[in-house]
Amino acid sequence: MTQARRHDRRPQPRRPRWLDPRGRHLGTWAFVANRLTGLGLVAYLYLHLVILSTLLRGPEAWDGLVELFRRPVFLTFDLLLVAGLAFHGLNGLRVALVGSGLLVDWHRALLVAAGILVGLVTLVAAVRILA
Amino acid sequence: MNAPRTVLLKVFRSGPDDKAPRYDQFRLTAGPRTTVLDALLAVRRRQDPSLAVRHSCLHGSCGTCGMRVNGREVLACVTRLKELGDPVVVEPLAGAPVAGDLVVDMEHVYQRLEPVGRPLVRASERAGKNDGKAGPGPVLEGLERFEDCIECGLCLSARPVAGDPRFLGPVALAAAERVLEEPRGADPRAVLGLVDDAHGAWRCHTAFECSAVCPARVDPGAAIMRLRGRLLRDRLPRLVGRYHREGRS
Amino acid sequence: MATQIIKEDFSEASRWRRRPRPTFAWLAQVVSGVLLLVLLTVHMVAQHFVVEGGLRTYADVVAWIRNPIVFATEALLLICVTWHGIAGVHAVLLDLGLRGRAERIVARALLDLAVATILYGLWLLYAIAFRS
Amino acid sequence: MDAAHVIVVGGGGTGAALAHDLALRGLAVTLLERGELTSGTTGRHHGLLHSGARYAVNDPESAVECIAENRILRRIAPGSFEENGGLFIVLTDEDMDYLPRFLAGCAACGIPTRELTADQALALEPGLTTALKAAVWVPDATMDAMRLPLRFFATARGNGAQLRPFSEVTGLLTAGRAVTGVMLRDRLTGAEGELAADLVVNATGPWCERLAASAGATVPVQPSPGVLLALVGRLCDLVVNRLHPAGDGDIVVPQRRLSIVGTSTWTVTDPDDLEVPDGHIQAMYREGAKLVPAVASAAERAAWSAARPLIGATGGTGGGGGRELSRTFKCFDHAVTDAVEGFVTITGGKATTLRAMAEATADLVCAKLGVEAPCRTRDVVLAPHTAYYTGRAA
Repeated sequence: MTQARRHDRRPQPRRPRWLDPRGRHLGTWAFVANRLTGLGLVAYLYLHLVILSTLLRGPEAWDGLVELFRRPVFLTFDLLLVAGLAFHGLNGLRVALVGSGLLVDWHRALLVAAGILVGLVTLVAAVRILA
Repeated sequence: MNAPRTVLLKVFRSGPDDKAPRYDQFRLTAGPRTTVLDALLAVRRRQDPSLAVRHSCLHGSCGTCGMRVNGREVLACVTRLKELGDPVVVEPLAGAPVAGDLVVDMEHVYQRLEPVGRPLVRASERAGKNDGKAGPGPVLEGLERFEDCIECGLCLSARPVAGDPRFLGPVALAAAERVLEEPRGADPRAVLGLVDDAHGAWRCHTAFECSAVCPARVDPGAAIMRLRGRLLRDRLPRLVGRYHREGRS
Repeated sequence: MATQIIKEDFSEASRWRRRPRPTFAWLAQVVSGVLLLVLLTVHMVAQHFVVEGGLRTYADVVAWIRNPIVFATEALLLICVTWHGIAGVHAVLLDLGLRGRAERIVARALLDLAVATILYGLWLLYAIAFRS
Repeated sequence: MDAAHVIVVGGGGTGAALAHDLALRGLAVTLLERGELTSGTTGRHHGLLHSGARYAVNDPESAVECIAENRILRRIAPGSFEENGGLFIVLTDEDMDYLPRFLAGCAACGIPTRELTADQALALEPGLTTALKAAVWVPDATMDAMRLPLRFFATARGNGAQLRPFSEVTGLLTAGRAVTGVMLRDRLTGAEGELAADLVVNATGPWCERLAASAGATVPVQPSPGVLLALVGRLCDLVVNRLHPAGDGDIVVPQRRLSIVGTSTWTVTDPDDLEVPDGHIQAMYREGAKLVPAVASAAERAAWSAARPLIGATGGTGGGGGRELSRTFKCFDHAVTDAVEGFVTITGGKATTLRAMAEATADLVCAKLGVEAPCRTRDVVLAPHTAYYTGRAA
């Protein structure tokens, strides 16, 4: 269309829309959190493989690492990991259901339920890990 | 709180000679009923006649004045300034080429809609023919029906996947769901094939942002989910054997 | 000349060609995700929560892994998590606007990475269980 | 020899139908609109496809046009109408006294009607007030104020017309007392330019007086705004009119999931400077609720003003209502009225009669340019409105 042909080199809005956090709803935040935890967990997968590889270097190397990992800073990291796993897993379950056309009209309630469950799991893990 | 107040508008500008987008600031007095569109038209009349804005019906029915106000996709004609903070930042919709200032090219909306095919309005809002002789059929149920879509493109701007133009997008997917629900002569197989695509129904991130911004309450997000359910019910039997009997599709 | 953003061809014929059974790709992600939910819960409980101090000593780890059920479960977990994670990373990269040749290269690289990860992981499992 | 070039100024319903008509007749057409298409009066109307019954008693000329165009538009724009029908309802004894004249008027204009008792009307339209005494069914319908004209635009473009929204006419090019083209400014690029034409048509609705004046011509048109109120929810399924001599707030038009209540009327001099005067919204609520009680408690979606171009005697119609002015349209050949060649104004009319207005104008344009081509717009089925954007014909 004539109008469409006129704006080849117009400056366009700066930010890609999906990186713009203004005015977003709960659903988008859940999506963003799912992405971030997902990427974090992939990173952790490789970290985990690297750590487990020390098992190949014999008992001293491994048992030394185990001592290290019992420090509070690593335990906090463990807790973060559990929370991330719980969120990605439970929100993922919601997305799997809703995204397959099941319980579609309940998507908001399911998100709230997932949030509550994540909180509970994290709480239990906190007691278990830090106590 | 209904007294007129002064509002600062920060308006996205994109002229032919601009190297980068800029934001122009305008101050104006707003009453309790003043909408964002009223304010923009007042700016054009009294402060800067070069400001380009699309508008037509002024009551949220035509879908031309979609824009982002404080980051959020809205129809400017039904968004009152008193509901917003100060300043008010006004930008064009995302995911569409800017033709100038707040005007975006809407061709992409219709390129998406066209292959799906949809009648704009029903012949009648009631089932059955309404010629004044027969009694009325029941009013068709369901508040969220795609016939109410005003093609404003807010959903295409709000979707988390706005970065990728290949995504068929909420508007066309919701239209497809409606066509499958009530084909009215359309070919359901072709529509199913069109939306069963990595950039079709499966590209959606289930964020429901499209539904949240939809000014016509069409709820395209839920429609996409129902569409996926439909695809699964259609495709799953093939996975468990019918596929082999029928041969490759 | 229109800008590229409005030059997509949404007619079905052009979409048919680039369709690697997307419904099944979604199903694979759902199934692997649900499996992960189960396997990871088992993994977390069995490997960490029931263990005194949260981590086994070297000798305990080796003995534990030698249990064929544990070995098989961990191997399945590895495959699921790699598949699920790499597919997720692929989706993120797509959303960043990768197209054409770059998209194909990245898709190929991710597939290679997934295969390499699974092979290394399986070898690691085997090595821990039987070579130490 | 190349086809004669006609510039149509104004991208409302009239300009849309005119561009379509002229393109079908083989003329080179350029349509210029200062904003988005239908951003003036056309896009703001309530979306009623008139049966003509509203004008049958006082303005039979308009009524006959309406029912004829009602039938034609349903034929050439299938799928664009909610074919819901309309009711004129009788509320008072005075309304009842008016009923025989109303029915006689409709019959004289060829508008099909069907008298209903209050019970029959309520069965047909449960949203009605139970206070009604009787009702008359008429073939009203609801349209999309923007998308019906877009179908004319789409078809016109498919037939070679150049459509240029965001192109503002800043003045007319003249040679002596003849108009030879326009000066224009592109509102998106800021570029200024000139465009020559064999004839310029002024289809700017309530703005037509201003453009005509720049050519030294006059048009007896009064911009007469009305307030419309959009309510959330489809409160009735049929168009509900008050059966009485026209007044304020006497119609409720269901439009998808909205209900539009109209309308008031007054007159202004500048159709760009419209406001929603105090009290009009409350009046719409009050009068609308007499027809459809759910109006009273419905949430407001928007209230806005639209300026009709009403034809009347030149000057002197300050204050007061514009309802006495005719709702029919008129085509002015300024060579005859003002000795200005190459310039025609089409104004007045209603959205329902856009095609007839275009036909009359195109007939005049063709006669002036010596083009012999019959009007075909009664029969050519229009492209879908989506084709306006995608550029593909039906």
